[in-house]
Amino acid sequence: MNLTERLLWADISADYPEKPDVLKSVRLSMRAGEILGLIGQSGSGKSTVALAIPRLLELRGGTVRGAIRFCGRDLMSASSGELRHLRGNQIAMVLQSPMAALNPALRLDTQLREVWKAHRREPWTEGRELARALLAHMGLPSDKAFLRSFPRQLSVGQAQRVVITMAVLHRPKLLIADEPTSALDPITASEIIELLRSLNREFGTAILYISHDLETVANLCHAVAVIREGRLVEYGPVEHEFGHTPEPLRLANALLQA
Amino acid sequence: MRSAALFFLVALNAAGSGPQWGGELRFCIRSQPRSLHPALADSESAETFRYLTGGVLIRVNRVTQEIEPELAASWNVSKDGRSIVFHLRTGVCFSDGTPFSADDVAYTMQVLMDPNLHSPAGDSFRSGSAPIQTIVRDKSTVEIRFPEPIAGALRLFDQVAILSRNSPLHEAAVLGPFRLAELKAGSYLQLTRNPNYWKTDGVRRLPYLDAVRLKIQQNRELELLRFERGELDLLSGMDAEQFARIVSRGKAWFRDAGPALEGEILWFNLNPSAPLPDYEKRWFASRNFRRAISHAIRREDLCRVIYEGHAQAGVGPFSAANRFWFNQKLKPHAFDLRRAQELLAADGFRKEGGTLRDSAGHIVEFSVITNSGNRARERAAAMIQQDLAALGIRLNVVTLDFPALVQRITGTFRYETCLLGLVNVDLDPNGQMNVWLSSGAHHPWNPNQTSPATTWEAEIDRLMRAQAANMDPGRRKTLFDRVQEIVWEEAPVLYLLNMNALVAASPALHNLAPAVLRPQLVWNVDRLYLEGRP
Amino acid sequence: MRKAAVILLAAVFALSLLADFVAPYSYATQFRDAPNGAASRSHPLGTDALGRDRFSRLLYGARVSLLLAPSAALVSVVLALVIALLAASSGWCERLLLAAADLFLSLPWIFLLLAARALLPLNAPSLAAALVSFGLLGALGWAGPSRVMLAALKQHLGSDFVLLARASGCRGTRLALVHLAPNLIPLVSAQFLIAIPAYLLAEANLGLLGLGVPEPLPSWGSLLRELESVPAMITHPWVLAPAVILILVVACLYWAVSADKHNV
Amino acid sequence: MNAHSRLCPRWLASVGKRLAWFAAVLLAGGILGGALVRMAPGFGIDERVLDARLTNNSVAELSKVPAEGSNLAIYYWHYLGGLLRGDLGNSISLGRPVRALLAERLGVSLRSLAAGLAMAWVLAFSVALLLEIHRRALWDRALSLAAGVLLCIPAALLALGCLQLGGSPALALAAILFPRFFKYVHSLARNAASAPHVFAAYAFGERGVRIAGLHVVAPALPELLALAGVSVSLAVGATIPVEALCDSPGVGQLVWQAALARDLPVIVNVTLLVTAVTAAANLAADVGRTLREVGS
Repeated sequence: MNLTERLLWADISADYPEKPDVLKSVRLSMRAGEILGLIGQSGSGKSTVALAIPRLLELRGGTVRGAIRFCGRDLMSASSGELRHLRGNQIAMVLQSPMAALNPALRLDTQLREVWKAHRREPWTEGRELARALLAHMGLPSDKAFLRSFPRQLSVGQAQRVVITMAVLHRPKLLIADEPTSALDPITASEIIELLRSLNREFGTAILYISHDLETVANLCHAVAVIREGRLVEYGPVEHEFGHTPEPLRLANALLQA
Repeated sequence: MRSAALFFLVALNAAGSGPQWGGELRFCIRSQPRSLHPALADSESAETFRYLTGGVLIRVNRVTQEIEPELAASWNVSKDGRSIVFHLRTGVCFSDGTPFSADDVAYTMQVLMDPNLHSPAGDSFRSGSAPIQTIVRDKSTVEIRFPEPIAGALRLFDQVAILSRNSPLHEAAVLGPFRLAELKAGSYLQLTRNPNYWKTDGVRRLPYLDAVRLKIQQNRELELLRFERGELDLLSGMDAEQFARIVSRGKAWFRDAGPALEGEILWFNLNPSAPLPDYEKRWFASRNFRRAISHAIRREDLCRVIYEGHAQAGVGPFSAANRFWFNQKLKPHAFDLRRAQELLAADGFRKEGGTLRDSAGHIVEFSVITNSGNRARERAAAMIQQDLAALGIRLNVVTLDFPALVQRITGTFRYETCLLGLVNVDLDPNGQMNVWLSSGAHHPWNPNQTSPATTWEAEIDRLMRAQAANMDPGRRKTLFDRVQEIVWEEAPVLYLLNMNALVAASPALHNLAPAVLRPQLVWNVDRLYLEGRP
Repeated sequence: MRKAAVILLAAVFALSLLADFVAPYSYATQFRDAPNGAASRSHPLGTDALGRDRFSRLLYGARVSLLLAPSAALVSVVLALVIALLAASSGWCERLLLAAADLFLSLPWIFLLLAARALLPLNAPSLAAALVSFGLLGALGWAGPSRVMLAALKQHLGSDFVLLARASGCRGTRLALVHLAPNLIPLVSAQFLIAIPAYLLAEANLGLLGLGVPEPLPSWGSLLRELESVPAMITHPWVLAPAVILILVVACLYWAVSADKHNV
Repeated sequence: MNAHSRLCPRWLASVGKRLAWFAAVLLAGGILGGALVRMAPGFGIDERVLDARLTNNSVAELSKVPAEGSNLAIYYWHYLGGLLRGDLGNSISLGRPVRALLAERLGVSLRSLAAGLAMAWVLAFSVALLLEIHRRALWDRALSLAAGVLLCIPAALLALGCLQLGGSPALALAAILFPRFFKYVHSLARNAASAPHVFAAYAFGERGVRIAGLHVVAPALPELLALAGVSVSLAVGATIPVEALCDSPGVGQLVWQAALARDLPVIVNVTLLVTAVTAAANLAADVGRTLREVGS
């Protein structure tokens, strides 16, 4: 197999101080522009995978073992400075609860500026234009008043769009979306899914989509991985998974009994 | 002159070439003087300040304890002891240049005797009801007339700093070696040389030192620390622990100058109106009981354990430091447990199962109050507690803060016995009239009596009045010796010990002649000099 | 770690209780031939300025301190609880409590302590005198815990289970006894436990200022007065023993309490 | 935005009410402080009566209870009248205007207070923040332990220790205050830093220092305001014993001496001052809390 064409190749084991072996050699591989769905029950280790890839797990007190290669670079041996440059720039994340992910004390403008300043030397005026365009693309108002508002003045759906805007501001190669719709009502959720699909289509962003919602995964993803108690139990393209057998049922089975 | 001879000797003792001019002497005083007015000096720190800045007519030499001329070149005391004529030095000026004359002495006496001022120095002149007269004979002669003869009045002028009648600076114009330059509240008093000080070393005007800085420092530990760091030049009134530390370091000059006038005493509350049970009053009223307590106290242990030997067992109101007035025939009450038990048995006390009971069966238990915060005193109380336990007496130690203690001993009389320090400013027994007369406010065990409660107090009253009216020192000594004997015999106050004057100084300081009288190290401040410090 | 703390506390407590058997001498016996003695076989921690055995004094002192601090803590917590309950009963009372708490933190209470001591009979046993002043100290310490308890009470009063109780027609006193009291117990006990080391420290501070337990009765605070001179510390390191024990015990108490809080 | 405009008048009303309470507490503080001094044993006693040189007349004169103490209510009424004119009365034991005494010493106290507070704050703050940025478990434990041990040392002992090391009262204050601040700031920083938005900021690759400033400190500002208020009153309370122990010529030492001399006017003034600071600190804490509630 040619490793260079891979965007991400990982073999991850992870531990928490009081809970060792949360992940037991979970192997994932993603191509550029691919959407991979990661499915599992609560507590199966899905979120740990999401945190382990950009090496953020250490911030939550965990440790990662194994190998993570991203665009040919070894993330396990990368310095903290290199990792910082990667995060938000090449690998971005969208977290579960959009309200909590925004700083309650800062205006949206400031928060977007901070994300811009993290990786660019250009003045924020330039970044602001880009951000406004993106906000408009997300279906949000992009006027000054909106930028001057505080997170508490947004709805949850708006907040998630802002978070996604922040995540794609630097056109990352990989977007890790950890249950981005679980806090949303069904209508908003489907809007967000559409948004992710359009990002994938227009910017070629690869997405690691983590969820326990089978239908969405089947709908959105090119490939799917199923994780249970820290082990990978199923892994393959969606065509394969859903092509031959009565689709969602088989997957659900895999989830429940494996 | 005798003083000059003494200074000459001291100067010979000092190493090195000759005295150096200039430099700043630094030492600590305990508190900021309540008032800098010389007539109102009421604490050791205020008196030190007055000593350094004030000019006096006569000075009691702190080493020889003799009277020496200062601003008064000579004087005559009339035969009847009612008048003193001072012949003043001429050509002397106050620090601001105002000339000094007999008018200033008259003015000083007038201020001092102001009945509303309540000056301690002024009060010690007050013997009768009639006022003191000051008569200016001419510019350099002044006569002081007393309504009735008071022996030892001359010595009192050692505490009278002369004020200027005419100077616009009022009491800030001084005649002493230094004048106040700056006062930083709670922090220090900065003194600089008085440019017009009248004494010379033969050529130049004294003092040798340019300045004195009096740091206000209550904490003795800090004072010691500063001394060790070289921020201070001298220490006096140290306790034994601090002295041992200085000695062990071996870097500073130090001396145990021998027993000072200060001492520790314990007295019984003999006030008949005190709110105490009658049987307790009967114990304290019994001479046998008081003497028994005294004989049960191991004074030697107190001196050895608490003061590491730098103290002497107490005998009476004056220690041996007071060369003239101390009664040489008296010895401290000896530790003698058997004698104590006999004395108690004579009064019907008996020991039952380790506790002493009086003839009516009351358990003998009483308290001693003392001020909190004085470690040596608290230790002494604890030691006496153990000593009395040998007689079966239970002594409770109660420490109170000072105002509460004073209230009990002067106002409410709600105490049984009291352990306190004794400070003597004056060497003459006349300074203690208020202590020994039964009508005195300072009669410790039973103040302000309308008529003497006991025959021995009546006898003390008679003796004290007789010695005060007599002008013959030898006769006065005989009378006061008898007072000391009565107090020794009756033991209303137990004299426990007298502390030694422990002093230390920087090796750079010369001409030191430590005295046991205050101010112990700086009494000859105009002759002190510092070597090798500009 | 927590176990170690508890074991140490238990050991100190047991030793202080058994002081009569463990201590080689009485706390007041003066060996006047050996004042300021070095540590030796007969005096494991040396002797103090009066020749009293420091080890024995440390043991008896522990007993005094470990009696005084919890009694003061108990007084303060009980008082705080009563005041907090009163304050929770009406808004007016609550404002009064908060104002009083502000006041209590700034008044010169030292005078009250002095007055209390002056009112005691002169021949009152020294332990009784100390108990009275520490009881008073505890009574003055209600303000802090009371604020905490009031906050918790208000939270409980606004909670669903109280609403439910009210909805089922529960009366005020019943509400307080049946529904609120059990919820307050862990809080009150935590406040009590946290107050003990605080009063141990208060006793030490008072002792260092010379306002503590009267002589010759030892307490940790009065033993600390030996530390007023540094050279003693350098040449006689064993004078540090009371300070070390005090700090250890306070640390263990804090440790045990904070670990306890985590468990709750 | 809407919420703000509705809050304003209510805010004003509550501020007015609070100020009224503040004044009432202050007045009560003065009279209670005065009553405590008046009741204390030894009130009206002048130590000078022990001077054996004084005549019976002088002793009797000095033993009179000072006019201030004869009727506390009247004294207090006159005092309040004087206070409005800026006259703080005269010290009994020092015989000088309290205003002059305070003016002489306030500078020293404020300097040590400010220096001690600043030292404690800066140290507590920077240590807590550095621990949050670097997250080394060992360091965390070591520093928490050190601060914990400091917390277990009696304050008077700390002051004595600083004194022996030749330290200033400021150093002693810092040593007393630091562990208390650190404990609070550390847990505050811990909570603030574990907030999801901080995590998100890390995920966006923002720099550690900027995260600390904008995402950790900024949201905690109301709490820090509350802590600042409490810390000032804590520091003021600690200054009196520290200055008394360190023999520093500040207000604390003055109060200590005044307490020993039962100096009613000095004590009443300082009680008022301390009450004002304490009440203001609690007010600040309340405002901080309100801000946080409005904020979230």
